[in-house]
Amino acid sequence: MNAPFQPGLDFEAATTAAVDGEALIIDIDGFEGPLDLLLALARSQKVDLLKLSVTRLVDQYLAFVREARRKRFALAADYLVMAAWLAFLKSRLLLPKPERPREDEPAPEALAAQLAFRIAKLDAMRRAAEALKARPILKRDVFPRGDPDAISVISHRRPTGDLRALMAAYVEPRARGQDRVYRPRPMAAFPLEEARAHLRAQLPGLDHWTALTGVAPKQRPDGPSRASYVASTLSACLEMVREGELEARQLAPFSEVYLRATARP
Amino acid sequence: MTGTDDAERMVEALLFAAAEPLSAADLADRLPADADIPAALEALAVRYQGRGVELVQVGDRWRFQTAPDLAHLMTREREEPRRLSRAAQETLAIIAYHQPVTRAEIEAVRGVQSSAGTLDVLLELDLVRMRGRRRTPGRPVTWGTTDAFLVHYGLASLSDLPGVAEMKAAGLLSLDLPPGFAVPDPSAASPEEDPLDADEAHDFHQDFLGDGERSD
Amino acid sequence: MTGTDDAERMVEALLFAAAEPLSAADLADRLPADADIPAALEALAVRYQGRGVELVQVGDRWRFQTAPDLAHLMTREREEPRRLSRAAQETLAIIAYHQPVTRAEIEAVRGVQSSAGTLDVLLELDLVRMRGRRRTPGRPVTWGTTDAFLVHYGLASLSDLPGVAEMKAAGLLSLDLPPGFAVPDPSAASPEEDPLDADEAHDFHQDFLGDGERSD
Repeated sequence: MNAPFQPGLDFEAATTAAVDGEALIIDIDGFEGPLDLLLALARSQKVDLLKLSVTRLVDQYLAFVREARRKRFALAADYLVMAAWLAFLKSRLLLPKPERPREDEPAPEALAAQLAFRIAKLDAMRRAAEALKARPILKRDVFPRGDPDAISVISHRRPTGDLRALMAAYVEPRARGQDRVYRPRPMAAFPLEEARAHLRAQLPGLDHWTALTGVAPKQRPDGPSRASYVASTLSACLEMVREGELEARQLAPFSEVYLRATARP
Repeated sequence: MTGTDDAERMVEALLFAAAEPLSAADLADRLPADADIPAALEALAVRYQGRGVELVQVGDRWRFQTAPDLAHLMTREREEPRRLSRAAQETLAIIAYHQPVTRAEIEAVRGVQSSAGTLDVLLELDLVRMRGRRRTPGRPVTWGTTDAFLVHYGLASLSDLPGVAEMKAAGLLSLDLPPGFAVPDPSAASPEEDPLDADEAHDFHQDFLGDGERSD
Repeated sequence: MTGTDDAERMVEALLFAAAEPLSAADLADRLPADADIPAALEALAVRYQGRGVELVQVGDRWRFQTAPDLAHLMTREREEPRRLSRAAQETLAIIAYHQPVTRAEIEAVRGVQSSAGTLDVLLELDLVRMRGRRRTPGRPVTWGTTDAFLVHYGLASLSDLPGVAEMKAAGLLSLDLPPGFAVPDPSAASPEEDPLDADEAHDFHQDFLGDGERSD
């Protein structure tokens, strides 16, 4: 658009201008299209928009367009299309009704009612938007809990499986049992002789109290269990205590056993 | 046996603690089976009436919120809300009161073509969603509001939209019929609409945001 | 003039909406100058006494929190299905039918040594328990199923475990069964067993889980 006639004029002001005595000295920029302009003009009639005087509205619109063009506003095409249509509608409303209405043309009264309806609808939606904006809006007017409690999630692991699976799991190994022999793997043990030899080899280093578990050999993969190493070492140690080569002590039941080489005179 | 007072305390604690509104079903999940949840909600609503914190229903969910007249105190809690443009406000109102509604119908009511960004903004704010496709030539996508819309405006249901009953009585909510015709209820299922495929809804959403101002 | 009731409502709303506990000074910052904040806090504390939500003082600050006796409501339980391994499944079935049964006996039926973890898993899931000690040399621990086992498989009692007839009906037993194949009745009393000491059961359990896959 060219230089605005009234710079900074917003829509509300434009409406007021239209309402105030149909002055029509209005910046076209204030309107969002012909329907918007029609609504502003219709509001100036101050009647129920569904009972609008459409002929009067048409006059107001055409006057607006004439004025705008006189002021050399470049009018968008849709304003002119609407003007032409309204002029046509007005002429049909004013002409005497033909005796037999033409079937391919809707009655002008129906067209007028539809126009009034569209204007009233836009008006209703404008008001609805305002009413929504005026509602107590979350985090603008009303506020939720600022510090919600964390919900802690407790996870349960629930086994899957049904009774049939349980029966099948029972039958399977029982049926397998027919053609195989169960031989538990014999426990590998740390031989006592080796334990004694190991302990005797350690003897020169045992001049301080040393924990039995530290003295027992480290477990090797595929070898005897750690418990067996400790147990055999303990047996060897007891023999050597009896022979006077070692001292052993334990401060409480199940606590660590400590060994020390007997001090030689 | 869970007494009404016990149930009321439990509902009070859960709603107070929750970050989001809870439905009666959410509450039922956590309360003993014999708790009378509607009675507890009713009793709580009465108890908190006129207090600084109130119990309100939004959608089919319940939440505590501060009383609207105390908004001025909450200066520090306030998030600078994204201001909707006038076009977006109107578009949102038209969708809310006419759903399911097509883009062409929205434009017909407003009398102007919508700019591409308007629906994008509403979509991005999760205020509107695609509901389905109209069973008319071209099968245009129809739009409706979301639960977040109800939560945002503190509405219990679409029938609580301001002035909806009067507009309906005046025939103003029909989309193309002259006044005086029966108007469908926006909260009722609309028969002449096909649901979107799950994929379709997703793709469309992506595409739609794609042309617009996707924020990434 | 700000009445006590007004001040109480304001404090209530502020404490509800605040992200952190507020001190009396914080409240004074936001309330009208003539508001009696200590009185308002006092009145609120009384009002919420015994409710589902309570006003508590933490340090010199105040906050609402859910009543301690309702803390259990603030948890959400989630069940994750867990598939039993084939070994665990078989071990469980053997324990179910042969209880009370020792580990060596389980291994004899399965024909393989059990890995240490198998019984751990069943113990952790509360499907099996230690029942007692067999009166044989070494007094080995005997195993049996738990009430949770019955609940999980929908059994009223051990005598409801399906027997040979049901296994045949389910098509699980082939025709060339060994002669003398029988399924023991686990509900029969087994006399040659000593009970575990209460302490022993506990300690053993601890130890047992200790070597296994304690999940921490």
